[in-house]
Amino acid sequence: MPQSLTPWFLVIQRLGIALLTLVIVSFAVFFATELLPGDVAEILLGQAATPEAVAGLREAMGLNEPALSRFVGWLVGLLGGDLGTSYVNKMEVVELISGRLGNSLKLAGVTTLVSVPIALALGIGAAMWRGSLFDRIVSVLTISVISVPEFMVATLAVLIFAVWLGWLPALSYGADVSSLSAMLKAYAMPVITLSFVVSAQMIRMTRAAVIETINTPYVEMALLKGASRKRMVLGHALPNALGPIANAVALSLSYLVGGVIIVETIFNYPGVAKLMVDAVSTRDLPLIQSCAMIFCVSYLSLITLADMIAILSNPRLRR
Amino acid sequence: MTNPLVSVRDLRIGATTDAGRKVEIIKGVSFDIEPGEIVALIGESGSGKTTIALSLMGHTRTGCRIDGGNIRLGTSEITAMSERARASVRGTEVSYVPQSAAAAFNPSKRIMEQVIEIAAIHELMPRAEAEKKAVELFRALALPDAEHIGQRYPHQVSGGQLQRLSAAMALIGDPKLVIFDEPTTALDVTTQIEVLRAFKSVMQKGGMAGVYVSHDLAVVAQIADRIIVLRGGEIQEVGSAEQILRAPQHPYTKQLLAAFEPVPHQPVDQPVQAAKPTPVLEVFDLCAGYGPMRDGVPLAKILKNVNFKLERGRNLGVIGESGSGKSTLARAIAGILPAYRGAVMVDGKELKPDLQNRSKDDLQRMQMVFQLADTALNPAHSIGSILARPLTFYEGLRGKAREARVIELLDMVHLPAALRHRLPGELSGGQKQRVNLARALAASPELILCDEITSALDTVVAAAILELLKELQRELGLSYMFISHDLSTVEAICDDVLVMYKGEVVEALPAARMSSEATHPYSRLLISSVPQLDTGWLSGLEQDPELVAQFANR
Amino acid sequence: MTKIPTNWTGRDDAMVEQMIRRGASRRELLKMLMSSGVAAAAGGSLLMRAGAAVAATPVSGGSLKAAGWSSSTADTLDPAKASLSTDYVRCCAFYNRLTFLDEAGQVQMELADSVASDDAQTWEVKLKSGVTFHDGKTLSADDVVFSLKRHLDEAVGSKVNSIAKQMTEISKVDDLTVKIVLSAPNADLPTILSLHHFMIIADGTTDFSKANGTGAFICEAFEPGVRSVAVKNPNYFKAEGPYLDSFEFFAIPDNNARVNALLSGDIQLAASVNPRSMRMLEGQDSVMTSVTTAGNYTNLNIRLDLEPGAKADFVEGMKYLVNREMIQKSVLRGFAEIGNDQPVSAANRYHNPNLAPRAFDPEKAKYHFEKAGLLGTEIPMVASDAASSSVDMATVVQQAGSQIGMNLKVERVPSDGYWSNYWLKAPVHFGNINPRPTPDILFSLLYSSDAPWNESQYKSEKFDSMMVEARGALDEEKRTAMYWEMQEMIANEAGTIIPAYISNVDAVSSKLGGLKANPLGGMMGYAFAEYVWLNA
Amino acid sequence: MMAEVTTTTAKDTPKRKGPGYRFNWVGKIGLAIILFWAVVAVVGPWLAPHPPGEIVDWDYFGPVTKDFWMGTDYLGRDIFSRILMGARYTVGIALAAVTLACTLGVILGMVAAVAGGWFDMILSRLLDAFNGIPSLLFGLVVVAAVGSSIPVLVLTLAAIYMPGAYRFARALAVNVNTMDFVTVARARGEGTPYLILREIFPNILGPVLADLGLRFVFIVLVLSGLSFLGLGVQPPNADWGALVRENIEGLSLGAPAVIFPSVAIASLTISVNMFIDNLPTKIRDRSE
Repeated sequence: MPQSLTPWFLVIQRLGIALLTLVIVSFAVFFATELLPGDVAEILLGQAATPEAVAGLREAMGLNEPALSRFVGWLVGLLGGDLGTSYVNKMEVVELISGRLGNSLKLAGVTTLVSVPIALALGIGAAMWRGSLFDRIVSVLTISVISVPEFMVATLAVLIFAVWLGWLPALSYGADVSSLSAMLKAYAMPVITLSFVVSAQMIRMTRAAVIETINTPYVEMALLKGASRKRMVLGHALPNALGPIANAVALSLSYLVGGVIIVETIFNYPGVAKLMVDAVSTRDLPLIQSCAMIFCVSYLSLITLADMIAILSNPRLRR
Repeated sequence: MTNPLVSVRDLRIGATTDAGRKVEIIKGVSFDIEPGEIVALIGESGSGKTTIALSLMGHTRTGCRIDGGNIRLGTSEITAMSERARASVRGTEVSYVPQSAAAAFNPSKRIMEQVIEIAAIHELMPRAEAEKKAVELFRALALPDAEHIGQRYPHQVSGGQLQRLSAAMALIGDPKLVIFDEPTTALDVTTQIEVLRAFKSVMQKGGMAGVYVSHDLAVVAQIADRIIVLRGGEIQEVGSAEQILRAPQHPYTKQLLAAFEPVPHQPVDQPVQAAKPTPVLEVFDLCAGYGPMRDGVPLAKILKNVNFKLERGRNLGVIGESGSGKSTLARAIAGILPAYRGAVMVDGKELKPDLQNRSKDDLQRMQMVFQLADTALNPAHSIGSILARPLTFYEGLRGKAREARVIELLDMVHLPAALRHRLPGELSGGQKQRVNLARALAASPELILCDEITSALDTVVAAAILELLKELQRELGLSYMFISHDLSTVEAICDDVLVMYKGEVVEALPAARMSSEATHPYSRLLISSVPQLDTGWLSGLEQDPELVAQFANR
Repeated sequence: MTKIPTNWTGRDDAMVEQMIRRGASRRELLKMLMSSGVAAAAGGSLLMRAGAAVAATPVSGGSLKAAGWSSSTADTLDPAKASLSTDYVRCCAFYNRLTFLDEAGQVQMELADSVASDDAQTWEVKLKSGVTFHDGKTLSADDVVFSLKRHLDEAVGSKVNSIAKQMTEISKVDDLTVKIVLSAPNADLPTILSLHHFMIIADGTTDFSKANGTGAFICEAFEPGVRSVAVKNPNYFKAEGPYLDSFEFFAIPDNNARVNALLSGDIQLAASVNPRSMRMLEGQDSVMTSVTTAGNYTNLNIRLDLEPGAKADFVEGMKYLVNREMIQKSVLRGFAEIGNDQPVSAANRYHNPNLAPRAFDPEKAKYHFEKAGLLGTEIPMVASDAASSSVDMATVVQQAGSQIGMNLKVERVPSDGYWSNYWLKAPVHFGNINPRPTPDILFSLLYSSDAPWNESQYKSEKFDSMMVEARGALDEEKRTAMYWEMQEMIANEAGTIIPAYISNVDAVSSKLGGLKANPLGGMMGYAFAEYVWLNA
Repeated sequence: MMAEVTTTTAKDTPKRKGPGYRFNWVGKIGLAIILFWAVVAVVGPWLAPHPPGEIVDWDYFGPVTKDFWMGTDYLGRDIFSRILMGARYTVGIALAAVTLACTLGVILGMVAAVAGGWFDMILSRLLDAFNGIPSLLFGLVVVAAVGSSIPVLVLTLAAIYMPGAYRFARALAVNVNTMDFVTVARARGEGTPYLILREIFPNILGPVLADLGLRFVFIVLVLSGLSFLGLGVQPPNADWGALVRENIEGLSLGAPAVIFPSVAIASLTISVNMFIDNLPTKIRDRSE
């Protein structure tokens, strides 16, 4: 490899591309929002939206400026670290988002801690004992989970654990989180639901990635050295399957930030996904933009992180 | 009389094919190996030599299983053991040196880790001791920087070194039997010598028995005490190395040996249209490379100022080892990799560097045949449609006329007409390479670029392909540019030879007088490194160590 | 005044439930209640599992968690902009109005001591003295003038701007007196002032990130789209209440999740439960339901100025084609009263009970459609989840149409932007009107020729002049007669089909005491917080 | 559902039974169920005993009876009839969307792989960026913007799944593109359309078909997720996801109205999975 293509170069190149992507997305989101029928003034007034009232409110909110200048204004503000002010309730977007983002990240974090180890263990186990009863059970389970709509899983979980058994609270937010056990209880339901949803895909991908590396000559070589199955899989196959596994995990996790709208709705959990939904329905442009940026940043950073793990786990790329 | 170390009796191994049919791939093989003896298993692809070797470790590849017979190694009955018991034998009693060390080393772990893994798995000795022993083995295998080479990753050492390291990996557990599975096949000839020497000396010192699997009689002759000739899963002949080489009994052994005999090339009589003096191909100062372009020069420059001329009806051989740029040369000429400097002239007409800018006529005149017949044929198309496409593309042939021409082409390469309805996957390697040739011929070219077209084939099959090439040249007045790493192949078909080293032509000379007249040190090294069918060749060979250090790709 | 009778027993309770389940109409139910000696609740309200309400001794203390059905970042503490139930609940807790409506729909004074006028045009509002805001400031006429005048400023974006416009002069007379002059006489001003938007805020307030009101609760935390937390106001001016130490309010938009949260005990009040969930609540000792029929309705509007509504026979046909009984029983699961195509519900004292709902008669409908020449033509009906139950109602009408060869097509459109893009605009569409306290507000908002929300573009000079006349009429009998006639005119002439008045069902924990129905809407007209208590 | 799914079809079955394109019994069951639903999608409306919008029972969430084989829904409509009608929408929309997404994605992916350079770079970046937007949110914006109709649904779903199909096809095509037979064709002077259609496409067809199947499963689920957000077919018709959604209140009562549509969805998605996982390796891994 030529000297200039060091990992740092790769990292910087990737970061640059990510930034560019962000700008493209913000632009696209802005104009998609512009295309939506109705604007924040009309939506806010709802049934009371008489033409005069709308015009007055528009004027008051500064919506009469041309779209492009508002976009540029927002972008410039962003560069200065200012996400702008919500049209709807005049609060700083940072203020609106920070709490919500914290919630989302908390939920995503706990779910990650629960689901990733389990998913990896099951995926690797299924690959290790390929064709065994264990493998088949895992396969059937993952297919079943993939095949059931998320809101069904969530509703069933509430019914069973909160309503019938009364073990867990039906709502997560605002529940008593003073003690560790109370906190675990509060998060249990959304975490269980989300873990189900994201694990299935991770299990499948992990299994496939490990099986692929098991079929390589160096794993056969380990076999011919007298290595046990465990050693072959964990010591030889797994380190080389890290790249694809990291990618699968990143894709699944990126879903945890923006894709959890259904779980947020059912468990009444105030995260960014719901915030974005609100923002869209009130055409609150600065908020929509900022949420979209958050999703994009989290997606891109996860993907980039996975890329970097792939690079670092491969001595040929690492230097 | 001592007991043999290994005894194999009536071994039968079956396999389930992709289509679900059960076939027997080893059909009742019996042989013994005495302690300290090196036995070679020789045969062409599909002869079952690797399958037998692996079965000595109790291992069969996916889809195969031992159906009958028994294998005894020392006191252990391999065939009767559980998988767990077999694992305990592997590495300690019998160990394995793979065909491609590059693939058999885990890319993400340090070399030392992998070399001493056998000691760790079987808890043979403490880690420090194992590392010390590994370093000793590295020395014994003549590896450079033996103290520290273990700290590197597999991709950081050369192929030849990796192959020797894999031997160290096999020897760390002091096995009684070492299995070498074509360990030098993937190496360049200059590298092969050093590896063979290292193997031979450690085996002799350790007094271990060995099984050496190879298709190359000349290599086997250097290392084996006894040779077992295999074909189609059955033993054809067993004998001492000397006997097999000097006095083969079985007709198949004779055939194998015959394929090794160099057939001197008879230049074709000067073609009919000799009136045309322009060379069919002329190359001036050709430079090409890969990577992003900067100031019109690519980042990785491969070819450096290559010049040569190929007269009509003559054949040009290009030899060199891996990394010499010989394939890049072919690609640059064909326009697949546009040259960034220099010129390519066909029939005295300068071609555009990029094939997209060349006219159909230019393209038609020059055709290329690739090394790997498997990947050069689209597995989704029938042979008939593969051959039909150039006919339609260049000449606009359709319908009956095209069909007739396809049959004619198949006939030219000695394939039955019915083959046109088959898919490439259903053909043998030799047949595929013939189809490849036929496709090139379909364009009615004047020049064919042959990129290592016989390298992946068994010797007998390769010899037949060379015969075919000569025959076609006689009939069609073609010119070949023949790229190969194998001197004898080049000698067999070419009039002139270019020796390439690191992207440059170091020497150009007539093929017939190559051995005698080569002057460039690299050419001499290359020529002297080709193994001969002589058991004493390796021990008698002397090479200038400085020369080796300068040029060999170790 | 309505009182839950003290001899009300669990058996009666079960009987009512039984009847409702069998699909007894509201009217039948009321009849049954009458016969058993129970006075019909004025607002048509009824507490199921009423046992809990019997032990009507307030208990102080405790913390309540209640969930509404919608909330977003547009949540506001600005009463002028309040638009969702969530906003109303918060405003009622943190602020007070000059007047409010009790369970019977009668005007009661809150911050005002009196609201009086001789000619219904010039009004004098006397304020209670000694009322303080949460920040300690004393309530004065300046605060009232500021609070009312805000609605006239378009930059505020007030929802009641059009109603407030009739107040041509709002001025301070003295510290505790405010004069309001109307552009034309309106006897309903005291009722108008009970609207949630006319909450009184402190003079000069512009920052609504916190609430500074006179209300029973002090705002401790407010996160738009998330929740609000309120604690008891120790200096509340009313003698009674609040009983709760604190209450938390948030929204769980998913009906099922809301009910589940109540059933699992995470919340004590789930507002506006879908009747579909009733079976889940039945047989649960820990919960009871509070049903209010305040006059909210979802209606099918046919614009008379556009095709096909311009053909009178089409409108007539549609009125026969709407199967009101099926809508009331199946779509609304009996939690509704069959409507008679006019907006004044039985909860209102001006409701005209003699106006019978049009009977479902497909044959007559077919006759009219044939006459209009529209049989077989595809006619889209625009419905949306924004207008509650409208999609299901549309399905019922569509199904009835398909039986007689009338090709009505349901066109479900997104909730977002429904009110600005489809409502009032599409030729045949659904609307949803929240209860209004006076017929005058309903008529001037929805049916006068220049009404801002004239859903069917109904224009009648006679109607307009009657409306103005009734507005200024101080003679109750004359007024009632005029309103009855106007209701008849709407039912027969306008293009608005009002198949049913929808009941609001709040599900509450059986520990919750003091919850009564109110004609201004569910959750005691959103003001439940200061009246309810938690039994141990 | 997943914003992005790069599907690596696991090679579960090293052994195949019988020559050629024969399936094992699990695959056969999967295929049988798929075919069953396909048939229902076509003839369903004629089999349905009631119109899907007709209220046939005053009761709601009714039990299974001999008149209503799968009970009644929240309005008292016949669930059996609604499922039969819904098959058409669920299967039809998912099929249309997946076909559109894969066709477009595969074509673009192959073009990008062959063309390379900045075309590839820009297209990949753009679609990557699109992937960053959660699919359900995207659906939501679409509902807000243009409302809900079958073409909108199909296009939205196709847009959500196109980048994934693109990525998958591009990765495969890049591999095939480096094969010598493509180089041969290129050296012959063939143009891009020929390279894509005749040389590359036949060799990625197998994995692309398997990928198409998996995407189909996800589309069925996202379709049900979208109906959660209000984007679905026009009433009185409903896809299965919407049937589950509108009757979810019946879940705690164990109402057949919510159970049968769920079973229908699961049976379709599981059978597609079964079918794909047990596809003969010949079809699945032809390019490998």
